[in-house]
Amino acid sequence: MKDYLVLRVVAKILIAFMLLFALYVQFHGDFGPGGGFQAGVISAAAVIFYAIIYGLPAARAVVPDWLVETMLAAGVLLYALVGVAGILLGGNYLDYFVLGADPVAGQHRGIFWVELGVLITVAGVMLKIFYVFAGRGSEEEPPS
Amino acid sequence: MISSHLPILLVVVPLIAAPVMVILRSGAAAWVLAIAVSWAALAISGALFVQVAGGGHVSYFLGSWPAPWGIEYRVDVVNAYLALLVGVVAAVVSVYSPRSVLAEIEPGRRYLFYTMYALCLSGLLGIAVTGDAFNLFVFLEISSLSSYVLIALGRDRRALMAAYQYLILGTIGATFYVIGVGMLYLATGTLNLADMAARLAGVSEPRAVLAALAFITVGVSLKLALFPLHLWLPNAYAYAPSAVTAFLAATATKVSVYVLLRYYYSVFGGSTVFHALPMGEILLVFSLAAMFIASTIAIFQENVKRMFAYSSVAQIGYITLGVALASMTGLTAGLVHVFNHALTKGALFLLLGGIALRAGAMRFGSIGGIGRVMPLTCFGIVLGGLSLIGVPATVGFVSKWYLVQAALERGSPWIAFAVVASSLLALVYVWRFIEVAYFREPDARVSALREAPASMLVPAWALIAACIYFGIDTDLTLGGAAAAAWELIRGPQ
Amino acid sequence: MTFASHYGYWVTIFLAIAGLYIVVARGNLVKKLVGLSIFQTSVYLLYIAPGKLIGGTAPIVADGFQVYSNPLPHVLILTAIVVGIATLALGLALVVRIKEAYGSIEEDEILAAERGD
Amino acid sequence: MTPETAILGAIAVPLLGAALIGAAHRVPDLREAVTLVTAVALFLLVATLAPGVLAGARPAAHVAEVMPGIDLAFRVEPLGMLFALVSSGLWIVNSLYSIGYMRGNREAHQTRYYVCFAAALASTMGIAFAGNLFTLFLFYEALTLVTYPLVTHHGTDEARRAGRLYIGVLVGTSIVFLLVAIIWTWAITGTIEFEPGGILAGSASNATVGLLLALYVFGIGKAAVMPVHRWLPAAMVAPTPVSALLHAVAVVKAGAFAVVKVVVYVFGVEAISGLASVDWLPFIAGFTVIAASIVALRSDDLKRRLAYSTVSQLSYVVLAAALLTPLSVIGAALHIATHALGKITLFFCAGAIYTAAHKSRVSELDGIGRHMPWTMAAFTVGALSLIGVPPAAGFVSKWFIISGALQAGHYPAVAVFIASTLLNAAYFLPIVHAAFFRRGPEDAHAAHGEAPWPMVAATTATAAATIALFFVADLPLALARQLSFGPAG
Repeated sequence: MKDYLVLRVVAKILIAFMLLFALYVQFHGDFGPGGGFQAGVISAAAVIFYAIIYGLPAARAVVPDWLVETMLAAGVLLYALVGVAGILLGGNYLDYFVLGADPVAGQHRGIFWVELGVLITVAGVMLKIFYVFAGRGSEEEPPS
Repeated sequence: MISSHLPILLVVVPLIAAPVMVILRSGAAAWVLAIAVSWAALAISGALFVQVAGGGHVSYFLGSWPAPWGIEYRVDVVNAYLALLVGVVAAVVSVYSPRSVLAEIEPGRRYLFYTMYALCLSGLLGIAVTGDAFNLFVFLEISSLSSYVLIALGRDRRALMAAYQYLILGTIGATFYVIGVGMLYLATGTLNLADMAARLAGVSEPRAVLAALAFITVGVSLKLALFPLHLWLPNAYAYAPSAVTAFLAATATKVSVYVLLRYYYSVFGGSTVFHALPMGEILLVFSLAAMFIASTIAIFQENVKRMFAYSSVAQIGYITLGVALASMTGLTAGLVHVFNHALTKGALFLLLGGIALRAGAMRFGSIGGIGRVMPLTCFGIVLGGLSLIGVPATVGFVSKWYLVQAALERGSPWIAFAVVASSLLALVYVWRFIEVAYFREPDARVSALREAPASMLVPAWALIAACIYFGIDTDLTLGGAAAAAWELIRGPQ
Repeated sequence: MTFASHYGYWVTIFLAIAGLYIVVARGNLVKKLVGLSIFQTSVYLLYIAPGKLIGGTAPIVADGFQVYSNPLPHVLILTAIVVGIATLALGLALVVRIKEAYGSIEEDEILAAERGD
Repeated sequence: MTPETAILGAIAVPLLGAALIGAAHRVPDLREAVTLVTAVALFLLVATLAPGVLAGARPAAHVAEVMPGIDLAFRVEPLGMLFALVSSGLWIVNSLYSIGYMRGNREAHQTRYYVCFAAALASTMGIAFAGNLFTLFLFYEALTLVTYPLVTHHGTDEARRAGRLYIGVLVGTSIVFLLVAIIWTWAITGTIEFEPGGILAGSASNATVGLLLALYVFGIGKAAVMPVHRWLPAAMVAPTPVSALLHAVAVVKAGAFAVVKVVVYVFGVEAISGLASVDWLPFIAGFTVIAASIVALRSDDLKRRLAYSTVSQLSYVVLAAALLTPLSVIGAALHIATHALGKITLFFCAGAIYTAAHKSRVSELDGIGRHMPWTMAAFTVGALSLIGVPPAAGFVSKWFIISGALQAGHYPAVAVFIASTLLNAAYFLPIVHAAFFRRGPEDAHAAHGEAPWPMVAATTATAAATIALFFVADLPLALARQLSFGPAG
């Protein structure tokens, strides 16, 4: 679809807003509907959208495979380490109360990092699935 | 300080290792990590076992949310016994794995193999320690999904189909389980197993509870491969990479047995399960069918690994038979056989991995006379086979003794005779291997083979030695099983 | 306790049986996965439906509301959905690999090919 | 040396010997020297225990508690002492004979052979000294497994089939019947220790006692009571010293020993005598005695004839024990020893004939006595002992058994003994007659003389011992008497 000028221009504009919306959903998750899951899917959708318009190689240049794989591991790791931080600060695993000076602030802080981990992993997983399925079969074709 | 966090560390250590392996992207580094977490799991589970061996339990509240609102990890001697078993097997398999992985997994995927192994380990240990019904489902799926991947990594293309079939049946099993949990949740309003047990006593509408019992039984039976729900097992074991077969055969079905026991005794209470419904009789019939039919099928297999896979189905029958006898002795027999069979079958599949590495093929027709060229491997298989038969001074004998005793105490000598008669079928298929390995003249291809490498032989023989040691000194295995059986029999506190 | 007041359960049962039937009856590996997904969906409904109280609101404490829906099933099912997606993705990935290895995704053709192995 | 060390040593020494034999596999001379040294050491070790046991001591050794209440433990009592002495003593001559036979016939896998042989002796010592049913069962199974490679030594299809029968019948019966019987005993009485006077007395119903006795007798497949005797003739494919091991030194003797031990120490002779539910056993055993003798009479193959003779003679022991009188139990214990000496002599002769003349059929033996006088003289002694003619040892045990039968007034048993004696004579004496008094075909034996000297020496030694035991039966008799009358008797 590289040849459709309208799509290409609109895509570039839209992708910025999609990512912005993903961040909104992410950070608003504390107060309303939203959170890492949704934000992760939306941000992955932005990249997938880019791949559909500009082609998989272009998307792979922007978000390379190693980054995707690192993302899906790093998010889990971040989540798990927040739990470990709870232990190190004298609470139980995944204990957010001890993360801040007062328990409410601790809860906010804990959920923020956990949701960030979720965002990274979900985005990574979505991209990984897309890359793997979309890239299947085309690898054998000679580069045009 | 660290000792109070043992239940969660047991799960989290391998769970953290998995993403680290992905980030490192190196097979060798992943292996080192895999060894580290496996031995850490062994150490932690051992420490937990020591903590609870005398009775009582350790509770751990995730996020400091007290039960029943938060997720509780609740470890008593039953959980600790299972966790210890998983730890032992993981420690051995992790040492064993590099040669098998080197030969069977392509270089770019090796770190992913260990990632999946760490996730599977984490899931299995999670099942063993969690005290929350839904959390248990999540861990069940973590271990299942990773084991589907591990099986699909096998070299043979049939491994793919085996993994697919396991995925379908495993998911159906897990979904049945979760339906059962949903019904229990509707009836009791809690997901904490201990809390659920307490509230079930006051439930006025038993039909939903009995339906839940049925769903959970079927779902878990699928995962533990109770005959005739075993259809996924033979192919999955036969075509998975060697290290995976050994690991799964020794742990996955055993952990599912634990889930069944936990629900039967700790949640529903033995009286509901064995008196309101004829669960004992149903299990008895399927166990006996497993012992005889699966053993008979094993005799006619052409693939050695598949033969021992069918033998696993039969041996699971012994375990569930112990459960079905529903007495202190029977339960002890079932639990001790969980441990004993894990040691035996783990050792056997590890040794078969050596043959797979050297000979490539696992068909009887292509390994004739292999006993002459791989003496240590084959002698190990013979000893493991003797344990399957139940020859004294092996662990298999201890299980058999208690099973027979439980059957006699129940006043059913015919069950006792069924137990010993079915071990004759084991004699037949083990002897089939012996005759092929020792009495056939090795052909040119077999003669050219060498003994398996020490890195595979040492862990496998460590398990074989354990098979014999724990056949003579049963303090740990039988003591643990008896304590666990007592904990289960006396029911929810 | 009328038939209609339990319609949520009836839908659940219908979905469960339909899904299981597809898994058993269809030979196409992708269709089996579709059936599996439908089967899993029935469980989502089993959990969610009883959590809704007629007249209840979202469980946010505020003035003027006394009746809240139970939020816990939603959380559980969110997890179950993720598990379901993971299963589906893994299943489809296996089907792709099976297609590459056997040249088919029909169960009977694959089993015939396996017999030749 | 304390008795405890001697007991454990009796098991450890052959095992250590097996390890050394395996280590010396490149040097045949050293390997066989180790075998002989081990055999002599074992015999001396066992002999140190004898005076104490004769004086009424019951040395014991405890190794481990395998399961709660179930120990791996040893306890030497007179019957086990007698069995251990016979086995370890015959191992010396059998080793000597083996060296001649294995070299003379250029057998393959000789190291494996000697290793398994030593391991078999370790298992036999374990059986002899077992302090409880579990220990007995453990070593009983071990003996089956370590003798399997010996039975299938040649690795041929025939050997494999014989091995299947051997392992199938022995492991099958022991697991299905014996193991259940042991656990049943444990479930009823809460103990599996061997106690003088029996442990089942008073705690099991008569029907249960009868059922248990059947489980024990048929579970101990090594005693070869019909119909579980088929493994024994099949195992004849093995080299002759292995047959000697099976028939005289260890395997079937372990079976007969176990039956007597179970009858005396688990059931208790007095506790079950006169019980209606156990009086079927003499008839089963008597039938085996007669039927096996008839089969032996009809066999042309010499080793097969000897094998069925063993089946018959083993049931003598079972029958004697089943008569449940003090004299017959003494006879049973003695018969284990006397039959061992007689039968090993006969097998040595069969092996010597095979090695020197390559003959294995009775009909081919005409005139062989002139070429192999020592061998055939020994054969005559062995045959006389089995028939029960003085001055051979077999007479002593038969005397006690028949006295016991008369004491019990069990006339069918007396009839069985008379008939079987006639049958024994009928299948042995023609061989002796043919060997010495019939003239063989021309130059049939011209090409050979006697067998290699170690074989002749071993054969002569056992034949001499068979005679000697008739005159100096004090030691075995004293041990056997303790079985019935206690240390004071």
